[in-house]
Amino acid sequence: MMAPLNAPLESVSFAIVGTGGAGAITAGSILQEAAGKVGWYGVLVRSVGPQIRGGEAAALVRLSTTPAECMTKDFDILVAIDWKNADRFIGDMPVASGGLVIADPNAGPVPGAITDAGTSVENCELNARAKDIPGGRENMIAVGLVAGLIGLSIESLMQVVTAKLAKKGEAVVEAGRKCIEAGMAQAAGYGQSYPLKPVPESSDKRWLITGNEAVGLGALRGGVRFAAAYPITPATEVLEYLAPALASIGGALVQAEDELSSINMIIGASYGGRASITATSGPGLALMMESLGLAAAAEVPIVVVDVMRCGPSTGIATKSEQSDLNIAVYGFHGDAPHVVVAPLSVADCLFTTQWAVHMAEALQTPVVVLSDQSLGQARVLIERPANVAFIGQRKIWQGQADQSYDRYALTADGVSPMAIPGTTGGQYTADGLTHTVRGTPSSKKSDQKEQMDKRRDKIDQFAFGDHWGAVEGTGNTVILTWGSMTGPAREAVRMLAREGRGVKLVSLRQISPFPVAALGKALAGASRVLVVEQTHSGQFYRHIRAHMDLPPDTRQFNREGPYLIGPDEIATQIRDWSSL
Amino acid sequence: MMAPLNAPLESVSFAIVGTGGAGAITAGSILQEAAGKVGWYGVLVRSVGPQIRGGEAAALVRLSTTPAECMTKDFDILVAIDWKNADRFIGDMPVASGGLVIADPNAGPVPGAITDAGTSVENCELNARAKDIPGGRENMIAVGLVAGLIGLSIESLMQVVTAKLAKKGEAVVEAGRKCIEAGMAQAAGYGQSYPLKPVPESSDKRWLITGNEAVGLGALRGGVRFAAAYPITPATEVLEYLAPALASIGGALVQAEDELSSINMIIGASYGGRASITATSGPGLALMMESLGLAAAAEVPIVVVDVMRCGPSTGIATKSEQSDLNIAVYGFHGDAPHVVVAPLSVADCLFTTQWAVHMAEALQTPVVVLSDQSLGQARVLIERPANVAFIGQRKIWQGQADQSYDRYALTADGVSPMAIPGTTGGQYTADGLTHTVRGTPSSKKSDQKEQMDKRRDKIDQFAFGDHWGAVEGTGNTVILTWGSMTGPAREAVRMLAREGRGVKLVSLRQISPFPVAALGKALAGASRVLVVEQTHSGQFYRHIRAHMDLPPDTRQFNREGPYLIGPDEIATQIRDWSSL
Amino acid sequence: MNARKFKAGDYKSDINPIWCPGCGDFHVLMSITKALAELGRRPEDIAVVSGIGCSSRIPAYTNCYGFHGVHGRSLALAAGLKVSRPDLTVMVMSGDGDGFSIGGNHFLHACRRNVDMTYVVMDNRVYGMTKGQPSPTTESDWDSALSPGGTGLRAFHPLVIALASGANFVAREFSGNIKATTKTLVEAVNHPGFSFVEILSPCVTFRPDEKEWKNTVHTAQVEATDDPARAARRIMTDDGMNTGILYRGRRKPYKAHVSDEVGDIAPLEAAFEI
Amino acid sequence: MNARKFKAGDYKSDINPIWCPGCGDFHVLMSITKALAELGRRPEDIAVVSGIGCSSRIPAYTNCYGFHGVHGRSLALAAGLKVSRPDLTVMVMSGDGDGFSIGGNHFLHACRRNVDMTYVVMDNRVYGMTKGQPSPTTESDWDSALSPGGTGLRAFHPLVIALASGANFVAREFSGNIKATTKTLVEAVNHPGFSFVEILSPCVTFRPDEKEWKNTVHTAQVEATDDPARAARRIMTDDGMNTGILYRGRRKPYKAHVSDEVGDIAPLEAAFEI
Ligand SMILES: Cc1ncc(C[n+]2csc(CCOP(=O)(O)OP(=O)(O)O)c2C)c(N)n1
Ligand SMILES: Cc1ncc(C[n+]2csc(CCOP(=O)(O)OP(=O)(O)O)c2C)c(N)n1
Ligand code: SF4
Ligand code: SF4
Ligand SMILES: [Mg+2]
Ligand SMILES: [Mg+2]
Repeated sequence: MMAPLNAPLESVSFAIVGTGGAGAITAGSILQEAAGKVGWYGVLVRSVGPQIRGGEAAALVRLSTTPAECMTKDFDILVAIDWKNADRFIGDMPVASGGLVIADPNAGPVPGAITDAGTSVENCELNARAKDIPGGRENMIAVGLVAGLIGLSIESLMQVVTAKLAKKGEAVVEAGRKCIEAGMAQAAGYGQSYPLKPVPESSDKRWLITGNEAVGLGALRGGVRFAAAYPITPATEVLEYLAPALASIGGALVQAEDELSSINMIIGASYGGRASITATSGPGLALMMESLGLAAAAEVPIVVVDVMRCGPSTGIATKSEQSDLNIAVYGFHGDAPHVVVAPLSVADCLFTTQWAVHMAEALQTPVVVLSDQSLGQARVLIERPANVAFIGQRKIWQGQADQSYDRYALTADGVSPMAIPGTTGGQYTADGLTHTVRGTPSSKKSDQKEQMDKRRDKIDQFAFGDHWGAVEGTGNTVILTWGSMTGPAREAVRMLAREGRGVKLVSLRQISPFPVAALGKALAGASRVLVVEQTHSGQFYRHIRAHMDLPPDTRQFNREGPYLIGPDEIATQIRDWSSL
Repeated sequence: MMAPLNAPLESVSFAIVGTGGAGAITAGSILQEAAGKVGWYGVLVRSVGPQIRGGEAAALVRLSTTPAECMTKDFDILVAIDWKNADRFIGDMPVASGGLVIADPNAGPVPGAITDAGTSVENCELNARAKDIPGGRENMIAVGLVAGLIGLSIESLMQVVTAKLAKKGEAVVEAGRKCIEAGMAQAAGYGQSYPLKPVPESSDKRWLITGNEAVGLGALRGGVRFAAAYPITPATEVLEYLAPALASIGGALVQAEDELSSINMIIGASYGGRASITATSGPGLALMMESLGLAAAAEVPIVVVDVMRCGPSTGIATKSEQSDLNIAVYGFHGDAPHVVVAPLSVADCLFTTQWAVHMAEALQTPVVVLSDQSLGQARVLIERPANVAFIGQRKIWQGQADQSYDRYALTADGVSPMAIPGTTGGQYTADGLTHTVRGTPSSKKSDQKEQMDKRRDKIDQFAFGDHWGAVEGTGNTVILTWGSMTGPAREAVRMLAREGRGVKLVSLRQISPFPVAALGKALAGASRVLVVEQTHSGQFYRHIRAHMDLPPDTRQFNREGPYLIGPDEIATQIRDWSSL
Repeated sequence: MNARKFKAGDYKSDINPIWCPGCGDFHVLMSITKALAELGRRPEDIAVVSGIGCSSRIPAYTNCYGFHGVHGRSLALAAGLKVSRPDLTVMVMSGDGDGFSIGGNHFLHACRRNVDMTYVVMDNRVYGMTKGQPSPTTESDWDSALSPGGTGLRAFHPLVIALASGANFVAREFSGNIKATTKTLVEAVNHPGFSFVEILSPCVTFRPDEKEWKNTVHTAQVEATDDPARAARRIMTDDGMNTGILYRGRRKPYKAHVSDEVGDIAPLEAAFEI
Repeated sequence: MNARKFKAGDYKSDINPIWCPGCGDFHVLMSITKALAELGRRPEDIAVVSGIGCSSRIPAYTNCYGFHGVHGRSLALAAGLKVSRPDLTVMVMSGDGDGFSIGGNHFLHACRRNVDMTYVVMDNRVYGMTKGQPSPTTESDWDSALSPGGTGLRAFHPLVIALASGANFVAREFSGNIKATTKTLVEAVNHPGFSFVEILSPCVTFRPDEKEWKNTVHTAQVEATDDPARAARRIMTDDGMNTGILYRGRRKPYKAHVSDEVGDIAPLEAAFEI
């Protein structure tokens, strides 16, 4: 993995660490945005301690010449503004053999945990250098250090810094420039550098977006006009994005008193004809389950985004897991057919959410989107996501005076035309009780059967197309995964390919209804399947088993959070297996 | 199935129908209780319309010479006090070919739906007969009619009637006797009778108990001292039973404002050292899921009884289904190991609940008991349930002054000694966040892993013994079912045995953790498996598949409510299969 | 749009209520349909939202759009509906269990949020649907299977809580007084913001004692005030049987609402460009 | 049992709070431990129950038994604990989001139920833990990402709701006034039934303006009353910065409780015999 010194790289990773308030994350953000200006791709992940403020904070950044959304196992460069509380998260950011640690010699010794391997250590008196410059700040020195090492131009950086600091006055901008230059100068003197390969200029501007923002924008593209909100980490940013965004297009977000309220608010708004959404995390989703069942039974389209975090219970709010698969698919009382989908990357949060809105509206059913903290709070440099034709469209009942209206009429595709309040002759009562085609409560055997069949069939018959998942590569050995684990699995497949091991990646976006036929086709001829997921109990594995047989030679690789399963770990599983 | 006239029967079924208020259910109850006095067994099920009061009502009773807890497919005798609204539920109670319908000729014509098959119809002017007797009531005439037809003595009936009506005065009791005698006299004149075989006298008194009461008593036997309640059909009777019962033994039931409160109340009480329980149905269980996860993560023993009804959403509150299997097993966010069990019969509600309390306490984990309406609201005649040794016993931390206390210490069996408030030196904070052995919130990888492993292992390693389920009969063809469907399946096996078809019954009481080894053993050698369950989607079938392979020749027989799957339907499945 | 002339019958559906003969809710249904006729909005422009309970069955008995949701959440559902469809008249119908027990939090916050809708609670001081358990408004000594000898709890005071939380219109009526109830409902709907009307509606089956209510209710002797503190004091000291409009507030209704014009999302997309 | 003599330090654990430097909650923790020392009960006979939020982290910072439950449900959990363990002193600690937003219904019903325990809400008029969204007590014009320009909603009035729902002791304090807060907490715990103490506790990070509170709070100039209507009127008209004990009620605490003696279930079994 170690690149020869000074040879241009395809990908570089660095971490900037410091006490909360030291500006490590700002530094990382500036570097990422500037990288986007010169056409690079990349991802930024924040790592913060449990303290609300003043705890440790780190920006973990990977930049690359081709789209990349997941971190590498270790870092080429680590800049420590200080080492306070560093022990708490230093395990998070191993420095690669051949990597470089830069620290302020006055901020105490470099922790032993880091200096082990073949890493070099360089000194930089960040604090003193910053003090040399009127208005100077350590984190801007760090920006310069990294920029120097990876070959990022001062112009690109100054574009970003100027935009960010302009309103603080020219002096502040100038101080920034001086700090960056000082850092660059210092970096030039080190024995190592990690230059990232330049990419050809392009007229397309990069987008800089987080997964949570992408969910929000996907919702808007899909036609969402109403949202209800109850804050919860790590989903709050979806709601905070949507609040002003919806207002700007003539929609609204309402802050609810709790999740019981927010889910019912969106059911009400959707009943009124507006495509509606909410976002939450595990504990909030649990509170929504009863009313999600109402939406299923009363056939009200809604989308609920669950940005998953470590469970069970309150768990670890700021870290990722995929362990809400079970509740999203099976957490309803009674049989309540619905749809569950999961974005395959940060950028895919947009597509998947838009698709979810489309399906909710088309099927008049609740759709759960399983994003997670690793997608939601990561910020990526991507190309503008393509427009897709999915715009939530309901089968609407157009009042006909001579015709009586059956809200839950049995139709060929199971979807019944829905009357929107205000439509003459369409009056009906939506009901969570077992009901007749008209909506009247019933305890008749035939009504229960017909309506349950209908609700199942409309979903089973839906044309999910090839959005059910992604298939990449070829080989008899298959890595089978879903949602956010697609990124690391894809990297693993690339790593293995470089070693001459052809491995196929099959990754599911459609979690429920389970895409039995499509997956069966994708797995045809597979002799070995490794099922990869970030859960403790293997929820995804059991979910697959419940619906289809896997080849006898199937293995599970699953692990709880808080550490993300990395590409190297997945690759190791395959290597170990192959060498048997 | 048709018994020769007048030959003593092993089992007889009858229905008494009438408008709510006509006393059909009282009549059925009197007959059942009197049957218990002469040593018969039997079950009574009430069927009522959607109206709160004044709607149609019917008592469906089956009496037999050996224990029987489930209805037969059709009825030998149907007595109609009147026919109001009868069309709404007449499909519920087909009269057997060879059966007898008795109706008041002045109450209108016998509905066509009934008189089809080889049924006879007899007239009885119930209303006029009752009017002949001062203080007479039609439903008591009906008691006499049935008693005469099945051979139940006036003495046994009068014991019951006297106890019931004594406080209303002797005249009322006498009127009752006269009505019964009039009914008996009338019945003597019919061309048919359905005498139930007498059983030898025994000194053991029968118990008359519903499933919901049996749950309550099982809880008390298991050591429960605290309950919290929010009413919901069909679970309310569990709570209404427990309220005075707990008070009488120095415990308490608190009525909560909602299910979010009731679940947390029992978590609090259990944290305080008292074995605690609540009962609810699907919608309430959905609301409890978040806090059930808390109990799992914070390792607080609690028992939640879910008396299942037809779903999804509000569904049909008064009818049965087994469709909360999914939410009970998989409805948690994050990975939250816990236990799910299901009683196999009305009487078994007692054992299973007691066992549940025992396991909750021993494992410091939530246990969900999946009863359902068909068990909870049925009333049976049984022998006194045997005492079992299960009395909730926690591993308690006995304060030791020189020792610091780790609430979540890692132990060999995964169960950590629990300090009860008041114990010196045992102070700790129970937490739903990922925590250290001490209970302190942590986001460390090792803490998340250790505590999750521990919570899984303590349950996986538990000695469930042979309470995991029941195996009856032999054969390569297996009916595999769970919970309340055991009764109908058992009847089906008996029917098939009479036809010379040997079928084995395997029935699961332990739903989660899934008893892979035990079930594997029970299924060894099975070539055909019919999986039977009262759900629309086949939740039980998928749950099995998720955990183990079934023989290739496996079929599903599942159906939603409101009609219970009957023994005959199950038998038909097997017959059809065999004749292929 | 309001050219049609309406009668109460235009707001009634042909579905037979499951209610017990004599249940107070029949009267409430009559008052509701009469009030709607008087308001003169087309049935299709009205939405009636409810939870679960005998009382909550009411939407399907009207000829309006209806939503019979889950237990206790009607106010939240209705808020979402009204905010996104400000053109509709939204009525929320609930019971004392649905509204004040499981639904208590939404009650507090609906009063505070002050969305322009009308909340009618059919208070029979019992859980009727589940066959007779004490509700928050039940007298502390009312004996029942679940609370033998009574709960011992102080009865919940809906009107005071409504005032303290910011409801903009507060009234109490008795189901048997159809004329007065109709009038109050009309005013409640017309009053901007969140209007709350408690209707004492006897449960003849589980609270036969409530048949007496027709003799004990009496009309409030004073005019409605616009001072919440004064209204609260008055209500806290009355006998709970005082009917009429007790408070008319002047708070501005909740402002956000969704319009039919869809804005352009291009500027939102551009914001992600660097 | 109370022979030991206690200092505040006996009630403090060695766990480092995650709170921001300067957070008002540090002061609340000090007042709590001082009050407990003054009450003189052994730490092991006290249980501190909370939900989720910065404020709700407090149990583990004490040396008492603690329960850090889920968001909004602390009062219910504590009621179960106290009813079944009447020998314990039960304190419930919450935040304005935890207690008044998601937990609002339990607040209403805890006041009504009047179980003998003490409820302390650390009110900073913001959701601190989730980084700065408006809570029910937030001023209507407070700008935030989730509610740009403010919610436009009337702030929730916890003390009035407590009174209207039946709390038996109602007080307001400021976290910075450690002596007064300690004294009030001692009285709250000693008062029978459900005691409610709102402590204004600044969130220096998301509400830096609240650092000013130390200058704006002032001690109530009148004695606590036992008339809820009077107390309500007074509180509704004060400026929200008035501290001290405002109401001392005389309602009898909730009665049911579990005893250590286990009764015989034989009679219960016999009841099923026919
Ligand atoms: C989540 C949930 N819990 C409990 C129930 C059971 N339930 C149905 S109606 C009801 C109480 C109804 O009381 P109220 O609102 O006063 O209506 P009423 O029947 O008296 O008109 C309850 C507890 C339910 N349907 N859902
Ligand atoms: C069911 C659920 N919803 C949302 C959250 C997220 N959450 C955690 S703390 C909090 C608000 C805390 O506010 P407050 O009670 O005022 O405490 P503070 O942090 O201000 O002290 C929220 C919304 C959660 N943990 N659980
Ligand atoms: S039970 Fe009571 S509230 Fe329900 S319909 Fe009958 S009388 Fe009305
Ligand atoms: S965010 Fe606010 S409430 Fe939370 S610890 Fe910091 S200052 Fe205190
Ligand atoms: Mg009621
Ligand atoms: Mg707060």
